[in-house]
Amino acid sequence: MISLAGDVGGLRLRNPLMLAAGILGTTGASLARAGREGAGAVVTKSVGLTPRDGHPGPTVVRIGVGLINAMGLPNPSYLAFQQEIDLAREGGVPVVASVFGSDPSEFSQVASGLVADAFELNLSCPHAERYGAEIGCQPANVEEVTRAVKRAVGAPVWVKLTPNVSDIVGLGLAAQQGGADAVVAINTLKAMAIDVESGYPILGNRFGGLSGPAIKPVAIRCVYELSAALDIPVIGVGGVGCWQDAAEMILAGASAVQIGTALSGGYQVFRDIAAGLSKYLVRKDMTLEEMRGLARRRS
Amino acid sequence: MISLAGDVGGLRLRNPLMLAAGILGTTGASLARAGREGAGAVVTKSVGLTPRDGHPGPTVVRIGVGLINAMGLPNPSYLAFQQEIDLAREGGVPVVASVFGSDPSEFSQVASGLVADAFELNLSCPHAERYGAEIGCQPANVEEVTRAVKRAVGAPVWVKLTPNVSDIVGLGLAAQQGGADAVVAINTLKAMAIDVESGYPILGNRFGGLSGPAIKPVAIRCVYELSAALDIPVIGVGGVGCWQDAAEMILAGASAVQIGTALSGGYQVFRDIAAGLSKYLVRKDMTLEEMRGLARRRS
Amino acid sequence: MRPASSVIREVLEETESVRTLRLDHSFDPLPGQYMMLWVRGVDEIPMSFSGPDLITVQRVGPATRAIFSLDVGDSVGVRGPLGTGFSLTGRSALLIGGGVGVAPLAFLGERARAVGMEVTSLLGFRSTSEAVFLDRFRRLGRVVLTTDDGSEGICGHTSAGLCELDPSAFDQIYLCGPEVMMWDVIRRCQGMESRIQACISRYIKCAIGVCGSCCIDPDGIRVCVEGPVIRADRLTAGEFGRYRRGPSGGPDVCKSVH
Amino acid sequence: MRPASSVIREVLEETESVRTLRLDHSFDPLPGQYMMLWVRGVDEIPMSFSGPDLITVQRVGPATRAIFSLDVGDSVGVRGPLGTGFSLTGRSALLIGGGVGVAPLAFLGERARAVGMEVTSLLGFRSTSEAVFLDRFRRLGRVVLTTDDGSEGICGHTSAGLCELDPSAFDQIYLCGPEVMMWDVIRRCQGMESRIQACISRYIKCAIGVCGSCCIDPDGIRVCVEGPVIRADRLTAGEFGRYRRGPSGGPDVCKSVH
Ligand SMILES: Cc1cc2nc3c(=O)[nH]c(=O)nc-3n(C[C@H](O)[C@H](O)[C@H](O)COP(=O)(O)OP(=O)(O)OC[C@H]3O[C@@H](n4cnc5c(N)ncnc54)[C@H](O)[C@@H]3O)c2cc1C
Ligand SMILES: Cc1cc2nc3c(=O)[nH]c(=O)nc-3n(C[C@H](O)[C@H](O)[C@H](O)COP(=O)(O)OP(=O)(O)OC[C@H]3O[C@@H](n4cnc5c(N)ncnc54)[C@H](O)[C@@H]3O)c2cc1C
Ligand SMILES: Cc1cc2nc3c(=O)[nH]c(=O)nc-3n(C[C@H](O)[C@H](O)[C@H](O)COP(=O)(O)O)c2cc1C
Ligand SMILES: Cc1cc2nc3c(=O)[nH]c(=O)nc-3n(C[C@H](O)[C@H](O)[C@H](O)COP(=O)(O)O)c2cc1C
Ligand code: FES
Ligand code: FES
Repeated sequence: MISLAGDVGGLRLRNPLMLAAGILGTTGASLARAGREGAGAVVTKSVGLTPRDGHPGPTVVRIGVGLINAMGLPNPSYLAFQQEIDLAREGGVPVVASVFGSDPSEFSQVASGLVADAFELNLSCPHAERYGAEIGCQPANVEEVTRAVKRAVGAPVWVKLTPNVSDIVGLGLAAQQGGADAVVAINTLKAMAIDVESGYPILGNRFGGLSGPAIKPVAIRCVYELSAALDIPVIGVGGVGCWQDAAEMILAGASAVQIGTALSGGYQVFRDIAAGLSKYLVRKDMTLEEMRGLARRRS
Repeated sequence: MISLAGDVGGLRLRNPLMLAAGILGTTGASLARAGREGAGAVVTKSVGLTPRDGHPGPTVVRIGVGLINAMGLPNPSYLAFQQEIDLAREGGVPVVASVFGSDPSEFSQVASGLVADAFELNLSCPHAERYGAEIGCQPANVEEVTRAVKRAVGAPVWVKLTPNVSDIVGLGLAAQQGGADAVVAINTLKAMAIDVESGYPILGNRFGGLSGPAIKPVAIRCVYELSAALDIPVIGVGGVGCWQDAAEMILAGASAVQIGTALSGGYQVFRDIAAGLSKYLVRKDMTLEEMRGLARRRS
Repeated sequence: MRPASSVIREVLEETESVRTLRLDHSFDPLPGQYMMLWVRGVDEIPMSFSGPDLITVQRVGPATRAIFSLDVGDSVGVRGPLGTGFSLTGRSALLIGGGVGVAPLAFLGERARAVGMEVTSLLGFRSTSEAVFLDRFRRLGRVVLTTDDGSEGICGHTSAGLCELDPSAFDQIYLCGPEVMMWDVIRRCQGMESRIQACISRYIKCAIGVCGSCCIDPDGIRVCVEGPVIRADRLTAGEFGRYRRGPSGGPDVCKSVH
Repeated sequence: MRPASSVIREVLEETESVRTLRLDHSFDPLPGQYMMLWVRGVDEIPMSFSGPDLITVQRVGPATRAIFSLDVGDSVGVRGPLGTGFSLTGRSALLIGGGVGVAPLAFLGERARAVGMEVTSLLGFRSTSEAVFLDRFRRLGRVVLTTDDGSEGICGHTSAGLCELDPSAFDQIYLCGPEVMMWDVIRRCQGMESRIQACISRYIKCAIGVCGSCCIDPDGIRVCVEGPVIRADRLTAGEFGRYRRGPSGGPDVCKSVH
């Protein structure tokens, strides 16, 4: 089998497939399991300064084209979370801590309070007041938060961007300017579902984030735009469920690919996609490096 | 059968279901057909100052969750288009002229050069340089264009908004401020698809707009947010293909619903949805008016 | 998929704080499977099936209180059936349940009888006034009853009833109830873990195996889709019986049985 | 769905400006159906099937020129089969084709023979050097040939060959070729419109019936999905033969036949 290993955003990965933030990332055991079942790296659930129970249910609605979720950033606080990261390491792959906060100092406090292989800054969750996309839709905030965390920690810092803006490239450039080692695109699209029988918005929080197949075309576009404009690596996420999806991301310019919603089909998605990508590279007689961003050179 | 008739954005409609802009809207005959086959109103293809052939093909990619298109605003110019509008009238329902331009004066020139029952300003197409969303993502532009067209024409003016922004409500408020009689939400999401075998972006224009089931949760969210904030009616569009989808839009606050991508299943979508909505209202013992925006009162 | 809307057809008072609701369609569940029940405007919570169209609810907090305010003709949102069910194997079954946890076991026992299995039940309640479904269990076979307050049957926790029975004589043991009770039984039945199926409870949010809320140590089993019924030999080496995670994901220690 | 990738297995030179490509899989099309052929980096254009795995391309502009630069082993993107095919009815068929429009008719004629129909062909070309598929047609039955320059067969437009035949003697007439030719034939066969099927050409962009580019007056028929094969009685009262729309949607007058 051809090698899928490579360096991405300051980490050495055995393959470019990662567990996305907030997916089976609450416990060290479930994170370690993703590593054992073939992921190249795992990202934790986003953690913050103080414990949060999250939004009331329903927190996830499955619709034909994906999921809408409003978990509401439940987490036991960073203080209680180090033990999960330590356990997650037993999966044998790098563990990336996803962190959130309401301002640069909160972000820095959380990140510097944790030991992890890298940090992913959640500046993009579309359904939590004062957090995520509420700050992350302004390039100035993105740059400031990134710079603050870069100063506070030694590990690589990735910035996860929101697609709910007119210019995601502006956010990516701000992250790069702030010193980010990579950007991650995209978080979910702000969305909603209503129960026709009762008239109620289905999610306890009314608004949520759309993920899964529905958002892949938006994610591909964002990855393509970002990788054309940035010098730092772009990690693609959004709607990847099979090797063709991952290939599309890499052709668009992604250095690695995260997988979220597709985990509802089971952990074997990592092995299946890795096998599919390997076969494709062999058939095309190409390396992963040559494949990356090919779509930009083809247009 | 319960009545679905009502006044929407300055027009009297026999039912709240319209053919969306750019869908079978190139010829008077196809527009008239939509009227004859059950639409409550029809919106034309967007027309501009000078003829445009549109982007090279592929112009439309069908993906599992919808379509991605980059037609590139092909149109024979407004001068050649009046005859189509006149023919379209033979469908027996109001004909709304969708117009585009690169600045307020271009918009006004095109609109005042046409006779139609209402105008829809395309400030939202995501894949034509200098047009659509490129100007429509700034509230100030939206307000200015709306005001200019309002001054130039006697008919009602609707403004079609782009969802590719962090705050669609700001755009809606700008349209209202500019004198719009209604807003239409949403146009397509900026998106892309790549051919895995060759590495080429599939669309001739590389970037295009995502429509169909994939975007309905985003459209519902936008309609909900807009109808909560605006005094003028909100016309919902995005992913409606069955009566439940239309019901979700109306529950979210839509005064009328436009249908685009679902026409690929045939014109009977209008009659099917109208029948489904009527039955629903009878079963729930509700009027269309009572149904509208129910989700806001339920949360 | 989206929650379906289901109308309540019947409300049965079991005890002061437990009610059974009959819904307007059968979900064709396996005993042990659950549904996510959406009380609109309040919350969505997991509920085991106590029959093809039945759920049995104990009032403990906001969502279950809201369920108690519903009446015949009201509707709820339902997703299900979800998760794994009990699997019926062998010729003799011992059902061990505590409190409202006996609900899925009554359903299971009826299915076991229907396929000709012998059914014995060991049921524990705080007091006789809190006992539910005794008649359903008695119709199935022998019932050993315990109450914490001694108001009926053996006085003590459920496991106190084990002395009346020889667990090793049964082909399969089915557990549902408070975690400390199940833990206690599993410990007392050492060596039989591979013949014990436990229906366990964890904080279930997404119910489709993505959010991570329900995962248990040490293997990261997703209780919502790989459970709630889990063989006891997968439960002995980790968090089960020791701690469980609340809504934030942080662990709380399980109250010990004594 | 997305365009599939198909490899060119064979390239056959028919004339100086017409080539037939054999693709690496059969699309199981009906004669008359078409595919959208994506020449990557250039354009996507409609092409009729001239066989289960064949298309026959005339070089006229950028996209077709790009096709001519492709070789065996190169690949193209394909969507199809699309649209309606010819329907085979009756016992005798008259095929009337002009130029590269004869391509789908050769495929149709072969299918007609295979089900035992009698096949007669009236084929028109500008000159003998531009004639294609004569051998395929001759294998099917009688062939009447016309050339504009008189280099072979009857000198004149295709319809000049009608005097050699009695169109009313055929159960069904199948047309494909330049619009003015088809219009001319339909006019000369007045009263027989319901027995004539014409494979017509309009500007096809989306090919799935949403963009409106291909719609024809007066009924708004979507040629891409309700055509390209349309019965002649639906073609006599509107734009067909009079004007057609270009890529902008604006009408251009059809060049008259003389
Ligand atoms: C698979 C499964 C099957 C269940 N079957 C039944 C049943 O048949 N009958 C019954 O009465 N109860 C059942 N429960 C427990 C029931 O879900 C909780 O009692 C209910 O969620 C409490 O909600 P509340 O708002 O009333 O109380 P809260 O005050 O919100 O919670 C009280 C306690 O209930 C538990 N709980 C709350 N929310 C959840 C949740 N989303 N997931 C899991 N536990 C939660 C926690 O332990 C919490 O401390 C089951 C739980 C699970 C996991
Ligand atoms: C249903 C159908 C079946 C066809 N089958 C064949 C065939 O079997 N063999 C063959 O050689 N040609 C066929 N054509 C015509 C072929 O599609 C055009 O020749 C081709 O699109 C020209 O593209 P170009 O870039 O080479 O030329 P251009 O210079 O772009 O166009 C030359 C002319 O081709 C036509 N054309 C261009 N683009 C399109 C389009 N998207 N849709 C329709 N017409 C277009 C127009 O009349 C235009 O004036 C068919 C057309 C249709 C509609
Ligand atoms: C249930 C759920 C929870 C999520 N939680 C987080 C989170 O805590 N932090 C974060 O940055 N992204 C979170 N996401 C977003 C995902 O990491 C990912 O960006 C998004 O789902 C798109 O990828 P997918 O289509 O593969 O799921 C969550 C997504 C889902 C579905
Ligand atoms: C092929 C195609 C062409 C379109 N052309 C236009 C257009 O010219 N002007 C416009 O405002 N919107 C245009 N749209 C957007 C639709 O009007 C509509 O906003 C969008 O497709 C979402 O609705 P749907 O999901 O029902 O298709 C077009 C959409 C498609 C698919
Ligand atoms: S409840 Fe979400 S993974 Fe189990
Ligand atoms: S080509 Fe688009 S409708 Fe026919």
